[in-house]
Amino acid sequence: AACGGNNNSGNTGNSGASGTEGNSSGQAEAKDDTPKKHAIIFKNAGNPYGEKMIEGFREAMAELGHEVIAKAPDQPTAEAQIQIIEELIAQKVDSIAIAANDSDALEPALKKAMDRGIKVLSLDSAVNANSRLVHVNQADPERIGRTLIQAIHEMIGGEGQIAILSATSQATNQNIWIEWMKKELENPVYANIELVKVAYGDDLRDKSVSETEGLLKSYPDLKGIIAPTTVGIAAAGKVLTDKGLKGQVQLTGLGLPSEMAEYIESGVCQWMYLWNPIDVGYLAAYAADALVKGDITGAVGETFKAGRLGEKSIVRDGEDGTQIMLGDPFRFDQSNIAEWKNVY
Amino acid sequence: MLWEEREYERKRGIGMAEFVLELNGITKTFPGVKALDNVHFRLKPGEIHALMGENGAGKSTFIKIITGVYRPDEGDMLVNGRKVELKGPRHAAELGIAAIYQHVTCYPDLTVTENIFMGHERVEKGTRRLLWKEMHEEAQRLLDELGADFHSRMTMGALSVAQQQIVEIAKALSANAKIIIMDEPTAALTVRECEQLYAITERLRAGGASIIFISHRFEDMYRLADNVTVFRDGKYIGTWGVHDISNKDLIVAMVGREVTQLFPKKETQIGDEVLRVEGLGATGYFADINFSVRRGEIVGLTGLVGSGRSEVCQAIFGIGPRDRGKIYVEGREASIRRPADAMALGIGYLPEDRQKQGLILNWEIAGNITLPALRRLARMGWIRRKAEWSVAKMLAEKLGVKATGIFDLVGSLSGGNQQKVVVAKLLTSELKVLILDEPTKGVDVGAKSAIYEIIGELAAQGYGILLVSSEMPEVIGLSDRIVVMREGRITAILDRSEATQETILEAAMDDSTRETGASA
Amino acid sequence: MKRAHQPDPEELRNTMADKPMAQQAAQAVPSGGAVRRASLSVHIMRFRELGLLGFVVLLALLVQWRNPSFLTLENINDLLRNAAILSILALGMMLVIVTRGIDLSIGATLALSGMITALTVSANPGMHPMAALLLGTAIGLACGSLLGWFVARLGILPIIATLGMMNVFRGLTFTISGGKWVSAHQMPDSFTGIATGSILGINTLIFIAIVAYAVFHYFVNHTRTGRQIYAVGSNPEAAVISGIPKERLLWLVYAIMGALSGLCGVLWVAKFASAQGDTAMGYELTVIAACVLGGVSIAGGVGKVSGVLVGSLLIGMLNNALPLLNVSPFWQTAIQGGIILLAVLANVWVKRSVDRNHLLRRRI
Amino acid sequence: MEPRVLSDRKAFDAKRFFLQWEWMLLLLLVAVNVMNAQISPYYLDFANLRDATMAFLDKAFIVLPMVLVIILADIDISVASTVALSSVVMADLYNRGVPMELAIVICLLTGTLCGLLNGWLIVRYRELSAVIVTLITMIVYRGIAYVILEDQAAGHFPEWFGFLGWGYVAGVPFILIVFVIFAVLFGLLLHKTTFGRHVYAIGNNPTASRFSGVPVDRVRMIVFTLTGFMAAVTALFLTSRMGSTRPNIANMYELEVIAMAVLGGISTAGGKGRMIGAILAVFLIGLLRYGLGLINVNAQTQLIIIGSLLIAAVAVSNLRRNKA
Ligand SMILES: Nc1ncnc2c1ncn2[C@@H]1O[C@H](COP(=O)(O)OP(=O)(O)OP(=O)(O)O)[C@@H](O)[C@H]1O
Ligand SMILES: Nc1ncnc2c1ncn2[C@@H]1O[C@H](COP(=O)(O)OP(=O)(O)OP(=O)(O)O)[C@@H](O)[C@H]1O
Ligand SMILES: [Mg+2]
Ligand SMILES: [Mg+2]
Repeated sequence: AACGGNNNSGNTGNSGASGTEGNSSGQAEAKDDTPKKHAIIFKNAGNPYGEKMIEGFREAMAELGHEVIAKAPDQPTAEAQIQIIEELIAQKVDSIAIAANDSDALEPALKKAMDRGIKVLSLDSAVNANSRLVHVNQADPERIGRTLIQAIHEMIGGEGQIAILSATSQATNQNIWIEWMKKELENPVYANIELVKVAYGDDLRDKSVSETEGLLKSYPDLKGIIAPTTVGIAAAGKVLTDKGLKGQVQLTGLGLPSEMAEYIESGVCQWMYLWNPIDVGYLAAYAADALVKGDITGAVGETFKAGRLGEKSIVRDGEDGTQIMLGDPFRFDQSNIAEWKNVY
Repeated sequence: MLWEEREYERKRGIGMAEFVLELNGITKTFPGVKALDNVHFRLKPGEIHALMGENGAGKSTFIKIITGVYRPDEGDMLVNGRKVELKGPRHAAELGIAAIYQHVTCYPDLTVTENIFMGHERVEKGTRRLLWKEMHEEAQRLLDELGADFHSRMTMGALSVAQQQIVEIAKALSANAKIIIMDEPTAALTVRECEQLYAITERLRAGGASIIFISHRFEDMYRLADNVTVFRDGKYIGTWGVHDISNKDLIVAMVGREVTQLFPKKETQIGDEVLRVEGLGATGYFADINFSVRRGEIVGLTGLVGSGRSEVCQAIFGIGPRDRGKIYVEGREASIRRPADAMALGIGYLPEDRQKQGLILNWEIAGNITLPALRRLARMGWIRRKAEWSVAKMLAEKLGVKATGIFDLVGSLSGGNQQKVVVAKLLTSELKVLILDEPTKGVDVGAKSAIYEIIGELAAQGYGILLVSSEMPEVIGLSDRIVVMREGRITAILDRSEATQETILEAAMDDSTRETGASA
Repeated sequence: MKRAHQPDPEELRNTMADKPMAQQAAQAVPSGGAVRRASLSVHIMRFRELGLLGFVVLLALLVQWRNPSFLTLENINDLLRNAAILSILALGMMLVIVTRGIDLSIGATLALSGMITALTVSANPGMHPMAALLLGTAIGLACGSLLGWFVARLGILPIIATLGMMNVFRGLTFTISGGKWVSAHQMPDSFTGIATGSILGINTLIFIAIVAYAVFHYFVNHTRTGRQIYAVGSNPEAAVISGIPKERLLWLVYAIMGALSGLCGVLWVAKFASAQGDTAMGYELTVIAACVLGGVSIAGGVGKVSGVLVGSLLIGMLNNALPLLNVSPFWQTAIQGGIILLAVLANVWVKRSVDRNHLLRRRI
Repeated sequence: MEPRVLSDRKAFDAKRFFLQWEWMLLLLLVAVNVMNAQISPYYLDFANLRDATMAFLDKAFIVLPMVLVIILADIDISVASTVALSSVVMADLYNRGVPMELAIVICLLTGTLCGLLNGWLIVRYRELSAVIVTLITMIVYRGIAYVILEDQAAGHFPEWFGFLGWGYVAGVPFILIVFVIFAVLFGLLLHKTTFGRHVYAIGNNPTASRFSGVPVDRVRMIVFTLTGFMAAVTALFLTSRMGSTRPNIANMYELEVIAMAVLGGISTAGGKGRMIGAILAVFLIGLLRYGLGLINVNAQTQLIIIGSLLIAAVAVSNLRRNKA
């Protein structure tokens, strides 16, 4: 009788003992070039951002000549992803790349997969260090957090009230970014900027709209909104447009170019950031291939070739995890939005 | 096409036909039952025609064929001499046929007006907008004409059964029906209301309608009908002038044998008091109720509908509201908060509405009979099927339930047989007091006498019996003592010797009602 | 007497223990006082919505006290704009529930119609907004008719039919969109203008809701078909016996619900300037909650347009007020649930005390 | 009256026997298995099949009492929230230093209490129906879960806790064994005891049941309490499978649970249906999903297939009944 979870530490978040070494056991690591089966799991179906990521994954795998299984549950829950992981284990895939709906809840399932010799990595939205070999990070959370504060600082002229419109109250990525934003705000440069509230739109259109309207009403002097979530920023852009607040309340954050093109072109949102999801998927595919081939094991310092992205190296992620960085977030503004809005 | 039919009739002249309604060779089978077998029926213009027969004889089924609810397997139907093939209830309504069904079919959430006009609403020409004001007024006029004491804007569900019946009649009137069918309209009515109904029926006839009247009460037939047709077991037995056939022969025709004595009052030993209530009251329902029942005694409880008899009984049984007073069982004060308490103390209650309160219609006979006694038929919560079935079989046979076996669905039984099943439920427990609320409502002569016989026998066995009934002869014939209620209070307790129709009615009616209704 | 054959929790109510109060009113007065009685019972019936309305007002004052920007014209406009879609859907749901049904598929229908319309509009930017509205409504109507056919003709229980079709419609939405969203820049201004423009000085969404309420009020109270829908819900067996076309009416009810969902799909997409596969997921429960708050009885036969309006407003208000009150986001759900529970219970308490008063007034 | 002899033999009605809904389900189940085995080479792998049951059995625990609830002609849509609340309470207590054993007991108690509260509200406020009450408590329970854990996840349970969701006993998944035990218990409770008979009676005609001395209120309270308890059992297994918990756990489970019960032939009109049907439906949907997953049918197509199956199955059964 086996059982999952050899988790013995008591703190939350990225903790636990070494998750990498013990798991890359057994499996023959002969560097054969026979086609392999690589799986990618996104958070939920029907999400264009995810579709782009999968597209990038497929593109890279086509270059490498492997088979791709792309999956996504109908709802963005960890429960559904566990079921999908079970299905993939049964199909004896060689690797699983997952954009997680919950950083901890997939641990037993992913460990089971790793016990069966499947290489597990996360991308976009990480699982904890115990349940993966490596994480493919679209951008450095610290850079995202700090950049967004810098951006709003510039937009509002260095002074005034700002608010954050996030996704759900437990969205891992957003929470980390918000932490970094708060850290950045501690810098005396921002003495005149006051973060008045973090609102949660739950990544629902209607809720995000109500929350934005609530912010505008509760803080009539509000100067800027940071929405580090694609649904939230689009909803906020819509509200600001409808209320004719362009120029009075600034907006930035992370958004899809296609969704935000309207507002960037109109100036409601002067600029915003995002990385290229296609590249995230692309990079994850090369990382998966390297893991399966045994070129890398997920330890800090290892390097591998990632197709058109060139040489990539594995770096530390927090206390005990490792990650591969894609690069800095990309800035979208009026100068370049037109060419990107039809891409993703 | 309908218009053409009507037009044709108009040219021929309505009433030219000898019969407004004629049915020949009607056969209707339900899965497992031949409800009607080659029956005939003829209705003359302006006639009141009684249709009689035992429970399950097929009367209601026959009615539903006339009104297009069911389609006959075989047979013809002629309206005003013209053969028609009914396409559905609406078609029948368009031909001027209206029915008041045995089990009142109303819309409890809608107003009285809507109930009356449902299906033939008054609408504005062109806009098709409903003419509420007009309908309310018309409804109120009809209700006033029928002597109703409620308003047309009230919600139907708030009315008593008798009041709902009046609404049904108003509905038939408002549709201007030429053929009106009433399926046991008097079953839920008291003497006064029956009188009213007779008057209404006569008026309908005077207005040119022909009426089919189904009832188990001979009095109804003698008071109203010109002719009587008898069905038995789905077969046509015959049609007679009401005065051309003796009561005895009629009963033979219906039952197939002679029913000897209607009220077999056995001499019983009346013993100690088993049930006594003192100062029983429920705010808004009844007050100051004091009476007692002794072993072997039958105490009649009567009064007009709505006088609160059922409420009193249900309060004793622990299912209705009660906020004052004490109940004693065999001299000891009893605390009864739910039916199970009452049953444990030996009090059983036969509810007045067997379909709603008494039975689970899509269950088998056996399951229904044993439901109140399941605990005792089970070992540590585990049902013992064999024991259960043998009890059910024993009781069903003892009461003469007419069915093929104890696994027949109760819903497929006729009213009288359903009632026997409800009685059987009472006998599964060891009881001392039986409260029977209208035990013979809607039950045919044969079954009625069977139930009377059962009641007499139970009294002889030492049960104390509280018999709620609106039928005078029944109360007088069976009871040792009679308690009369009026508007939530007891107005008289009469001994067998002093009880007559007159004394009871006097106690049951207040001054205003006596004037209109005391002719009975 | 109500539905003798139909097992129904509601039926427990009809036992002697607690009779409808109007009945007690009826018995309270000796014959002759008919008119007086009627007006009394009519008043009691009205009381329901009044009680709820009182609750809404109280809550509004409370919120206003905490945050003065609540009762500003702008906020009220926002509130109504956000509640408009909910309130339109609640109308359709009311009819469905009145016939003893339920429709769990409306969120999916809304998403499907919104997606198809958005795709069409983005392909033909010149399309007139009216045409877009019609297209969405037509798609919803088709979905609703299919459902109605399942329920009315095949006799599939509404909860199953709509649960099944919820999955199907949602799956279709994903399939048709190919996993993509339709975003603001793909929509012409004329289209998003549906939600931002105004007619007669009233925001279009609010205007459409007002029209829907007016039409429904008329339909439900002043047409034969409207009343027959209530008859079918009140007693289906009786409806069949008296020749009311039950099947056709059931079908109609689901078709109306579908059409409204389709309409709301367009409104939704125009309002948020985005069409996604998971649009309005789980929204059906909010709509049902609005109906329930508004006094629509799950047992069928009972439900009023005014009640549904107040119910939707209450929910709309909660959604609008909680962000304004600076309530911790983690407390919002619990508070929302608690207030709904309180509203529903308060309703019961009021009704019970009215009943008790009636009993006390009866002459015995 | 002439004495009458009533048969006390149940005539074997072949037509009725074979028209039972459960046969249809069994047939479908077989069909699904054959189909799955045909199209996926991985399906007929014992270890895979065994593990597949682990993936869908967690919610099946709630289907069992939900059958009773639906037979009562009620419904409980608060179950998923009850799962979340009990799971969150357990995890939070554990992370605050309460021993796991005690936390588990409190988890079960929490669920039971939620169910009890539902039952109490439903019985006490008869004017409200079960739909209304549980619709509201659904929001409230989930809300309390958010209040407790806010945006945190709680977990890091002792190692043995993972056994519940992932362990095997003699090669059989532990969760399957527990499910079978509960299924048998519930089957017996419903079909063999007075309690079960009372449930059917109330579902068919609550008024007549009351008049027959059936403790209607008590039965309803017990059934809702049982539902709460089983939701807590689900919480245990689900939490074990996830290794941690969050307030949004078990999202939308209520609809899946109801769908399974209903596909199992439990009529939402009350009074009808059997435990075995619901159990077959659990496996039918579970294995169908699993099979579709194995051949990598995407989520949207799965939705369409499952939705159509639900409707088609019920439509066919309706047509057959009408013909019979
Ligand atoms: N829908 C039905 N399905 C099966 N059997 C039925 C149905 N309706 C009536 N029956 C059967 O048809 C027969 C005739 O019933 P019907 O109701 O017409 O009798 P009735 O003369 O009206 O009796 P009562 O005086 O009790 O009202 C009975 O045996 C009854 O069981
Ligand atoms: N099935 C019912 N539905 C609605 N109201 C009813 C019903 N039965 C009785 N009532 C009402 O309850 C009141 C008390 O009636 P109750 O039944 O106790 O009188 P009763 O003297 O027993 O008459 P009956 O013998 O007809 O039952 C009546 O005024 C009547 O309006
Ligand atoms: Mg009859
Ligand atoms: Mg009575």
